[in-house]
Amino acid sequence: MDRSESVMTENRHEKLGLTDEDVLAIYRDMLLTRRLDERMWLLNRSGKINFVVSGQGQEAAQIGAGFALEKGTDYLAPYYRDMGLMLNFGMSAKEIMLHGFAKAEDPNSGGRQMPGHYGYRAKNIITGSSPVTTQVPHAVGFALAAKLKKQAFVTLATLGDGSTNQGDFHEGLNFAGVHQLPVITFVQNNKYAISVPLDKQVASRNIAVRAESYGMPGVQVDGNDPLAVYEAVRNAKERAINGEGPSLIEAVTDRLTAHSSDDNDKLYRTEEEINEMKENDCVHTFAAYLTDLGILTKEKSEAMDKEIKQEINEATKYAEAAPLPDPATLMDYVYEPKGVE
Amino acid sequence: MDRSESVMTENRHEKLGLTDEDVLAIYRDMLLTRRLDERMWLLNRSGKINFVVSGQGQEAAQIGAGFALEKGTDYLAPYYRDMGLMLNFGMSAKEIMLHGFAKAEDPNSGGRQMPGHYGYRAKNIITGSSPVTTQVPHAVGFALAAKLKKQAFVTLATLGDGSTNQGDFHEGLNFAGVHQLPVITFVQNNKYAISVPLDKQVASRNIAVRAESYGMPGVQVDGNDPLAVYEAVRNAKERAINGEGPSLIEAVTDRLTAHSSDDNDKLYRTEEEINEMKENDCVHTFAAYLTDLGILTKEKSEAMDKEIKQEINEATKYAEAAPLPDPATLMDYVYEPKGVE
Amino acid sequence: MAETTYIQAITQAMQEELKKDENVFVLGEDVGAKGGVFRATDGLFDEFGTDRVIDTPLTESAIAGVGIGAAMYGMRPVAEMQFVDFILPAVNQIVSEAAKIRYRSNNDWHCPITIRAPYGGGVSGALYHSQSLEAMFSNQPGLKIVMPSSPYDAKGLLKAAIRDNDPVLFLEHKRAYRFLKEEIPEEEYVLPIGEAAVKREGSDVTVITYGLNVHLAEQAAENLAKEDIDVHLLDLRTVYPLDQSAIIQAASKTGKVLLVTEDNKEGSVIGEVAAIIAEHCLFELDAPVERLAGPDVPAMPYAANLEKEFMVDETKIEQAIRSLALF
Amino acid sequence: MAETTYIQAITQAMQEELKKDENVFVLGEDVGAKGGVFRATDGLFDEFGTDRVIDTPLTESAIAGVGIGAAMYGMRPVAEMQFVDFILPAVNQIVSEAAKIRYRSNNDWHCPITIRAPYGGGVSGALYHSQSLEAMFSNQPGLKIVMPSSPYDAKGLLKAAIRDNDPVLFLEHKRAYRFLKEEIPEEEYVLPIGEAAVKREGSDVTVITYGLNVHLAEQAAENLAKEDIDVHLLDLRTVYPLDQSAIIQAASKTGKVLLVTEDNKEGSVIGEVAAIIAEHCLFELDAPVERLAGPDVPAMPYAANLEKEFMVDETKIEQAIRSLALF
Ligand SMILES: Cc1ncc(C[n+]2csc(CCOP(=O)(O)OP(=O)(O)O)c2C)c(N)n1
Ligand SMILES: Cc1ncc(C[n+]2csc(CCOP(=O)(O)OP(=O)(O)O)c2C)c(N)n1
Ligand SMILES: [Mg+2]
Ligand SMILES: [Mg+2]
Repeated sequence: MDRSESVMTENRHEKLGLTDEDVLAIYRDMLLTRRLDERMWLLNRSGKINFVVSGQGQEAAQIGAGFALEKGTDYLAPYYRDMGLMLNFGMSAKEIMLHGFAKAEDPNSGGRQMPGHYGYRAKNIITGSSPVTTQVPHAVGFALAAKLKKQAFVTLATLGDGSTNQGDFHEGLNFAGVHQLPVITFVQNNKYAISVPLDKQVASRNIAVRAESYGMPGVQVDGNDPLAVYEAVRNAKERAINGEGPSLIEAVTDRLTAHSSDDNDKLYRTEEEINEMKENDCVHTFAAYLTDLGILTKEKSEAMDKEIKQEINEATKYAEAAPLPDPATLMDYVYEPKGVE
Repeated sequence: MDRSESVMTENRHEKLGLTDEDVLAIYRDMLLTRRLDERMWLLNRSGKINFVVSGQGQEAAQIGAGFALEKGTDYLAPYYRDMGLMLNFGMSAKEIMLHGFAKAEDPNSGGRQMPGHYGYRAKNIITGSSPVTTQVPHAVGFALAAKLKKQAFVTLATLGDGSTNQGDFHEGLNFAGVHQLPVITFVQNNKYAISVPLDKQVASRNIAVRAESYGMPGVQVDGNDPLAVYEAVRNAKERAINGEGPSLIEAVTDRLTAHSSDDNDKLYRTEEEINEMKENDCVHTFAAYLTDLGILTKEKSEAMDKEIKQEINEATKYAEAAPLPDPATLMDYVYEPKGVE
Repeated sequence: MAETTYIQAITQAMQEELKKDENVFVLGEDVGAKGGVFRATDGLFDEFGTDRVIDTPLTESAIAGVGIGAAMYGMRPVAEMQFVDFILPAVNQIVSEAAKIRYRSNNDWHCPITIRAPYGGGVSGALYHSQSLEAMFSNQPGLKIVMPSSPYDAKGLLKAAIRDNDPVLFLEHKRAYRFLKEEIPEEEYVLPIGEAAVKREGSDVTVITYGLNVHLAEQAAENLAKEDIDVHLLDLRTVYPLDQSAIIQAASKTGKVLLVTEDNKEGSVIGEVAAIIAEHCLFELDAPVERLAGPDVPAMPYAANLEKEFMVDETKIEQAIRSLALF
Repeated sequence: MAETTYIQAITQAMQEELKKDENVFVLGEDVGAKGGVFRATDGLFDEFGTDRVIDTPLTESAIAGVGIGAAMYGMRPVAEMQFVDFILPAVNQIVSEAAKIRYRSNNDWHCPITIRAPYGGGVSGALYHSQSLEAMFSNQPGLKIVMPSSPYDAKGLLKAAIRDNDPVLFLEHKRAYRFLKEEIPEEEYVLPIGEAAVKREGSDVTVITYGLNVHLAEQAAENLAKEDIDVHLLDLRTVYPLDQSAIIQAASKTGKVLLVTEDNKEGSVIGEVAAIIAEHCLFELDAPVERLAGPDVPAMPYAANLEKEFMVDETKIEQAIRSLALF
């Protein structure tokens, strides 16, 4: 059984120039993301954290994209489901927990923003807000700066399918297209905007075709396959760095959970639909790929689970015990502190 | 000479089901629009009116479009260059002059808005403002009302090429596409947004292709040919009335004047470019078409000139003599007058 | 008479107007099958169907702009902005268009749209789900801004907004949705937009506020009654344009005025209230006008203790009234 | 020292900062070859080229948003909104993003963008080319709003805005562009944001205003001097956040205060000024606070006589001061 399957499964990552270690690293990031997200739900249901907005089902898209970018060089303008990209860009599970618990040490906001509102200058992660799609023009602005300062980096902006209807998507991508800027717009199409399904949301036959409105290439990839996403983002980055301008990438994914811990998706989608998605769960399918190729052995897998569990336990323990922000800091940083420079 | 040319010129309007009277009517509207616009410039240069924003070069696009619509039934969400569409929709030269002179009798605004800011409920002309592209969602709203109230009318929104980059274009057309609404978005592409040329403005290879982002057909037509525009708008209207949804039409035109009476286009375009445009002046080329076919005779033409001149003279005379708004009305109509209904 | 929550009162108002007038329809994000993220449109989709209760794409400017177009045609759209924080992409449509349509057309056109949005904090909503944005729109003639403080007012004022022939911004405090309950009449009623309401007659200190803070001020007033501090309480109800005469009367009544808002202080609507008092009541005042408001930070932080620090509460109001009484 | 107009001072400020700091760049509609619709960027395109003086597509939200992104990276964008009336599509980027970036990131990120826009009427601009929109942004901590009243201030304050490490909204009165001239120093100077300026010491009546009205108030004060009415004039210069102590001092100085704005009255920034006075100067006041402002209509109409009726002018200011003096 095992053998016959591994015969059937062809090695696709070698063709992309990825080693077995690379794909194991991708898998580990995906798994850590999933487990950390699951822990957040537990903490929410047990009343320890107020809010969870989940990336479950989008780990392949996020880690595949992140793996194609250069840490410390490229910039990221994320959205609220991007916990996977955060981990991939070097934010630790502990730091994410500190953010979830709204503790003073949270590097994203010092406990000022809701979970999922990321930003970490030292890691090239641009601070984000709640209103969707505002990050798209910001990413274009980073790309404009790259051009003006002749710096060889790319900026990746992520957003959801519904968010591609906002004016800022249109204005931002048109600006990038006119000035041929090194920016990648990465849409994680999970086919819902809270309760609104894609057909009530997006009038185009898919999201990738919208690239033509901005004179840039647009590709649709299977967001459940980290290798397909890696390839698309790597190619877009090459084009950008070679001065060939911006790209739009649509990764078709699934939102395995409700929109957030405040949502009940039973109100607008069926059990069947949900179960169907779960059968293509990207974490399982990628694990199967690695297992079939004999790269992810039972031992490796158990070790990884153990390691990750410990990492998350320690992160949780630390964050839960960490101090809240000092109420006396409420007025800090409205403007630049006086006496600085 | 005359004869040989008329042999060369094929009759295109018959194929469209237009009579000779129809095309003469189209030409008359175009000519009246041109002459009225020219008079506005004279009045501006002689210090009698403050501001002119001109449609010279766009008459073919405007009258061709207007001729495909049903007066008293279809609605219009115009923009500031649409004097031709105003005349075609039944606003008189006199009323346009009253608007230009900002007199109390101005049906558009009672002298409250700048010239080119149209609106006339009795003529199905929706009130407009200065910020570009806000009229596009309004037209979609009229189309939504048509659907909800099961009324068989189409709404035409007009705007310029630069204005297609605004968020409201994207959001409005996507809404129309999702709900398959009877609305036509009619872009008058004169290749400039004030001083900014198309290539610095619009990243797509043309504007019609943007229709694909909204799941609707998009066509590009020669805006100097009123018959081509008529055909495109007529077809779009048929589709809309048959419940086949919205359309995007791009009419490629020329802006023969500066952006407005406050602009000096010598700062950003060459004499050559301007002269070249003038050689394809739609009023002249359509006159030639009609002359070649023997439809516009010397006599007819002279009579028309005379008639139009008189119409404009009377309009000017009346508007100049008409009273300004009463300053005591400054506070009127901020809200619904009390005691009404 | 039935116990009704603030949000149920809002749902009832929409349900009744949808039933009464076929030109009324509801549009917004997730207002359909889900019934809205706060469930304000709960049941309306089932009762009135997809044509009357429309799930829109994620586009606030289009929600406002398409609504404005439909309103000019003759419909009475009730548009929901999911949170008032997300009304900002629609500001151009609301301020340049809705507010100016009647005036710019010299009364030829008008725009009877109602725009509903939940505002306010104390719900762990952090910077972008807690804001009070009424001040941003309180300088735009042509608009009316209603902020009800009770289920009874919410129902009567929302019905008035939907029937109004001018654009109305209707702001609902999201913490009030399930927190405030009261018995309201079974029979239909409508309340006047533009009129403040005296919630409590008193002789020592006048408190002028709106929205959820009216409830907190009532609590504070009751506690202070035990100390023989007699509070006069005015609920603005409509924060733009303001009910000047009611403000002047209330301020003159006691000569000591406390103005309360949850918004950050500088530039909030209570500044305009203070200005009206400074213009009209100088010689009736026995103490400087006091303002109790949120701190001047961009918005409310998420951490529970920072949020608590930000929020105006019963105790803070009580203390402010007490010190004015002792002035 | 050379005679310099208000707009030339603005052009000079940008030219000097572009020259001094390679991170500074200008972006906006028609700012390139045309040099801006008012010619504020005249010559900059030729001197600094397409990379430093960028003609953008017709998209205010992207002008702000792309500028904000570049600013977060470390650039110092100077964005032009062609008229302040057209800033409205960019409100979400300015208020949700620029104003909140430092606070929400707990000082990890900041946003040194300057957004310039011409405001004000009296130029036959009608509803959409005449507005004063400062009040809409004057409730948003994280933003600073500068409105200079003279060529000297315009230059020194714009340079300060460009060097400021937080977002600054810089509003220029379009009628002042060529109407106001004065000699300004050849040598470089920068003026402090956040500080009001006493333009004239006086003992009878205090006038507090900003922008073009400072000039009109100066004229009025000179005429009134002939009647032995001695006017104290404070120029706010920065309208958000306000210079409270300067306001309190100026109001206390004479005890009779006239506040002037071109904006419509209710909800304008002088309402906040009145509130500060009502809180802090009650016992120094000898007369009710007076406000002279535009009428509460959506915006200025086009017809010359209606526009005149709308506008605050020298005579109206003079009359208001006189009646306060006689109070
Ligand atoms: C401007 C704005 N409007 C509304 C919201 C409320 N909201 C938060 S997430 C969301 C749906 C986003 O859908 P999509 O873009 O597909 O991303 P997804 O959540 O599906 O990943 C909405 C409507 C918001 N955050 N911003
Ligand atoms: C939102 C907004 N921004 C800026 C302006 C100033 N403005 C008036 S017309 C114009 C150019 C419009 O170009 P286009 O859409 O191509 O129409 P055209 O004038 O060429 O017919 C600009 C920038 C405006 N009216 N509205
Ligand atoms: Mg989605
Ligand atoms: Mg154009």
